[in-house]
Amino acid sequence: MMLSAEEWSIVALSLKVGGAAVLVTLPVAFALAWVLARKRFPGRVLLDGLVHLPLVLPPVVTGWLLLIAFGPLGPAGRWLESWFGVSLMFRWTGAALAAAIMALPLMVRAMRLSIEGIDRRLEGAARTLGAGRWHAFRTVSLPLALPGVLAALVLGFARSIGEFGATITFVSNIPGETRTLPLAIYSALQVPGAEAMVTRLALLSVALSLGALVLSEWLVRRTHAGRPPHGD
Amino acid sequence: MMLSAEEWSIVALSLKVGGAAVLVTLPVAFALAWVLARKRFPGRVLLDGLVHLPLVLPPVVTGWLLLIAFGPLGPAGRWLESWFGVSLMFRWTGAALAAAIMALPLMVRAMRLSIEGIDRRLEGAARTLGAGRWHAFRTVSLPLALPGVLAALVLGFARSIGEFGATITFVSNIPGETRTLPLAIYSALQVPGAEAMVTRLALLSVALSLGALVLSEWLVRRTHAGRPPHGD
Amino acid sequence: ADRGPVVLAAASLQESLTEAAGAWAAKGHPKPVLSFAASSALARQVIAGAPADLFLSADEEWMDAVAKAGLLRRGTRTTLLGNRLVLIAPAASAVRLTPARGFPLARALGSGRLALADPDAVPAGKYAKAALMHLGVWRGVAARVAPAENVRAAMALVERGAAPLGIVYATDAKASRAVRVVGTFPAASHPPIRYPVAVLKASRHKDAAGFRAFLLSKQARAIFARHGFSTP
Amino acid sequence: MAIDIDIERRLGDRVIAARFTAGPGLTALFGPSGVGKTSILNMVAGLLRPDRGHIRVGTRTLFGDGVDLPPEARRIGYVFQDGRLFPHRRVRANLLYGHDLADPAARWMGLDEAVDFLGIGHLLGRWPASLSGGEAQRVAIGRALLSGPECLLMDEPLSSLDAARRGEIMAVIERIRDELKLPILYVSHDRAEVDRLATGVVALE
Amino acid sequence: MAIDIDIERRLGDRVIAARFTAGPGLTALFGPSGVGKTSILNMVAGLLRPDRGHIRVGTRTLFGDGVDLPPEARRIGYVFQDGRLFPHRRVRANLLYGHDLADPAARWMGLDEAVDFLGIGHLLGRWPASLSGGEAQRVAIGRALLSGPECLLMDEPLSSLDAARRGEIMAVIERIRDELKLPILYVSHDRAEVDRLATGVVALE
Ligand SMILES: Nc1ncnc2c1ncn2[C@@H]1O[C@H](COP(=O)(O)OP(=O)(O)OP(=O)(O)O)[C@@H](O)[C@H]1O
Ligand SMILES: Nc1ncnc2c1ncn2[C@@H]1O[C@H](COP(=O)(O)OP(=O)(O)OP(=O)(O)O)[C@@H](O)[C@H]1O
Ligand code: MOO
Ligand SMILES: [Mg+2]
Ligand SMILES: [Mg+2]
Repeated sequence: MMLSAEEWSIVALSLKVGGAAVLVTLPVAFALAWVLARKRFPGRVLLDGLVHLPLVLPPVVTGWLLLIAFGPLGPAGRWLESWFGVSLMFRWTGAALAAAIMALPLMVRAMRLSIEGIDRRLEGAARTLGAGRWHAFRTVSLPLALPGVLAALVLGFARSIGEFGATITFVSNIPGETRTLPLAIYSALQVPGAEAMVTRLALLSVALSLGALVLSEWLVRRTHAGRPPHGD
Repeated sequence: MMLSAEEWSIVALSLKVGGAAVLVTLPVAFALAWVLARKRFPGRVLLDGLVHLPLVLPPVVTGWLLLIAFGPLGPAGRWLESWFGVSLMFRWTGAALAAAIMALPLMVRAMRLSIEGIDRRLEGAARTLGAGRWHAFRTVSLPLALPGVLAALVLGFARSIGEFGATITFVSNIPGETRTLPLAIYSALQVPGAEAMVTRLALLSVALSLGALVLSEWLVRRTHAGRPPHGD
Repeated sequence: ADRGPVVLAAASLQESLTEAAGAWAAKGHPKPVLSFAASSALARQVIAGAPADLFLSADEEWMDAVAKAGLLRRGTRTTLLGNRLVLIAPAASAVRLTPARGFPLARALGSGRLALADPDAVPAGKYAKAALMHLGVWRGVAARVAPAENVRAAMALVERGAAPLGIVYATDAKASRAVRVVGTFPAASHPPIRYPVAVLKASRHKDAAGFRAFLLSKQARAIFARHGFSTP
Repeated sequence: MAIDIDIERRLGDRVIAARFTAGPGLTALFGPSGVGKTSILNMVAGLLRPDRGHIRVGTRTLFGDGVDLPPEARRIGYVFQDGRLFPHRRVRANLLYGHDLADPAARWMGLDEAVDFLGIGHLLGRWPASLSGGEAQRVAIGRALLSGPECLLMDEPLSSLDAARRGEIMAVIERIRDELKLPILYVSHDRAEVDRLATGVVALE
Repeated sequence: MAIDIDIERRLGDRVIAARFTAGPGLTALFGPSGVGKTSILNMVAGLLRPDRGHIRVGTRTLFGDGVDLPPEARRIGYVFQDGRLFPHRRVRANLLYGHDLADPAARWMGLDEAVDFLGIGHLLGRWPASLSGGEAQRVAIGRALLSGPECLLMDEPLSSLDAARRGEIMAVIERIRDELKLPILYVSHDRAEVDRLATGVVALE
């Protein structure tokens, strides 16, 4: 399948948006997963609910809320503008923000499951060997949570690659800036008889995420090289 | 917040669609998660990719594919019609199918993470105590995978409650039949100045999923009653 | 209660058609079942064999697609409504501008963007592009449009101050308090905006033709006119 | 009833091989750490597949000659080197797991008796994660005995118990050995234990 | 250097209490299964917080009088009852975990020496999950010694080792006890072990 220059640029933009969304969200999502897995505090269920919001609300509503918050009249938008001179409106960074928000609940859940599965006695063992809290976290907890982190990366990237409603509502459908694969597909779907084009673009999406899957499987194999999952 | 009769019926429909979607998908998703976690076979990555598809494709495309397959003229649709006299078009069952497909990748991933975390030596221990494969599965593997199953239920239900694009594309926006909360929100969004209505409906979505979260936390606590996660 | 005919209607008709259907039901007829979505999605459902009675499209193109598939009842297709295009700005904006040949749209935009429904895909956007081309200003703003998912989303960008100007239907602008109509496009500057209606071949409902006739009646026209539509 | 074993299995770059016949009574497997004692028990239990050879208990072939019985059909009670209790079941449910699965006619010990000589009556309502090392070990012994096996595999079952408790449990093992005439494969590094219990010794190296 | 302990801690419906002073040398903690030996070691290591009391090693207060040092500041080497190796690190990386974190001046044993007397040279490249019971136990001992601790806690460290290996390791423990004069708290049910190694015995019940 030969790609036109325009298709190439759409794919490149989707990769940029999806990659940025996932990488920026990763530490935030991990921190949230950690807090939800390990800490007990009043308002915990509320925080949990907040994290799930982008999953529950129709994407268009999320986009609309982003517009209200990050638009030029919104509080977050004004703050970004006056402190950093940055605006997300109609920019690929805005598309990445939308994708990040939509991917967040999936990433948090995957990592939380892994964190809850960590045998905490191993962290204790690390401490008696002289590791401070942070070192034990880096060398024991984090590697043991790796399956969840990788699952989060795959889920988050796939979700980002497929994100449509929040993006178009928030930053519209600007070629070269916010027009990612799903937005291009949507445009094509609106035109009678453009089914061939839709199929082509959809196959591109599929190829991208298959690539991400294969990459993640390879990472799993590399990091666990030969390590049997459990004894025997 | 007092609900009108119409709002009640929308909430009831959303619960019915989401509940059916999640419950019907659960065994299928668990089987897929099991196969992906435990079996090595040619085509495994492909199956994995297929499961992720609904996450990657814009929901509208998924809805379109469902329409092609399950519409009255589609192969699956005809088969259902001629064998069971059932049609999904414009029916809540079709909305449940769309929600199920969209929830599938999230549910599979969550359960797969838990299944991969099971200490398989415990399954061996069960076998030496006289448990057949199936009994060991029911009494050891399944309960140990419970955190993943519960996470899958929450994620799947939340996703179902929020599903819009695939549903409206596949089974349209029929009041009382396929008009779930997100579709009602979409309709309200089409009316300028109906922000209050949109907010009300969005809050209803949030309440539903918070309810599901609280329920799942309660289930976790009940099933693990007092069991410390790991020694010490 | 008896179910009325199933009516698939462009989302922009939501308010007016709901009211008209209410008036019809008040005469003792079963209440029609109204399903609002994008014309493209509805047309695809019809083509896939959906069992509906009436189709109201937001443009001729999708009605043509359904006609080409041989799914319209002969002699029932007619133009139901017309609409106008208007230039809008946020309610607080002081901009003065009259859409006419060579009007200084680019200058009025400054560094901002022009919010439109997607000019390559969505009917309202296509009309807007045609009008701007006719007036000889398209080239100056083509790189500065913000293509939105639909008319309402385009209007939201203006309402939220993300775009200083936008082009939407007169009916939409009329209903929003957050925007101000800056000027109306000359009717001759774009192809006539027409909403065709037709009874579908698959229709089995005895009221289908009756409801269609009612929509063309004086009483219904008055309702549509009140919402800003023109009635040929 | 005798146990007849001739097996070989590759593990990483080591090959575990063993060939011996254990008469009725208790046969001690003796040998340095890492020689393959646990692996042999795993093969007898059906948890590790030999590359070749046979395993027979009495007149039954568990493995070899085209036979490879699944673990649940071998009627073997296995006390693992690491307790391997079910973390999601309380102590009582752990103890009864195999008991409830066994044919009532095949059971030869009841919950009360096991709880009594193991001294774990006060632990029945507890989760395994809260047990001390020796407590978990005793529950594991009880679980294996209660499944009514025809043959016992015990991998250092008394290693973390105090002398008094050890004596009581050894007395029960002696009874099982003599009255029920169950063949027992027993791994231990403790001379005294082996001297007291073993009717035969297999030295591995 | 002496260890001065007076602690109390509630666990479920049991209360673990202990009060003793252990001189320099090796102090054996003796007592039936479940009496609280592991819990005491956990409190000394900083993994379990006493409800009240104090823990002092030499002149340092680890716990009490408003002090509660985190485990990593206690400079204690702990051989756990269950090996507790890091499953995601190979044997070599497990051994070096504490070693690399320790102040070079504080180390008193090198990798080569530990590997040598523990007989685990052929295991360095292996994952913990593939080790036999005794192999894992030896790696756990090495890991604790290599972190250069000022005080050792050993919870049945030799339980699954054969007599020969046990003798070699005991010789090393004797050397640590006598040459380095490290205080050692040692849990064992083995009379012979205690008789040979202990300079003092604390009986718990
Ligand atoms: N996956 C593997 N790769 C390489 N070697 C392995 C693997 N699994 C087991 N081994 C080795 O096989 C040998 C036999 O292990 P086994 O557990 O049977 O020993 P054991 O006699 O029970 O020892 P112990 O008394 O220490 O428990 C050991 O040396 C172990 O390291
Ligand atoms: N969470 C808990 N709830 C109730 N009891 C507990 C809990 N945790 C520990 N215990 C009990 O505290 C006691 C002390 O346990 P500990 O592990 O210190 O014993 P131990 O002396 O090391 O025994 P062993 O020699 O068997 O290892 C045990 O009886 C144990 O069952
Ligand atoms: O009513 Mo439309 O199909 O959004 O222009
Ligand atoms: Mg062993
Ligand atoms: Mg203990």
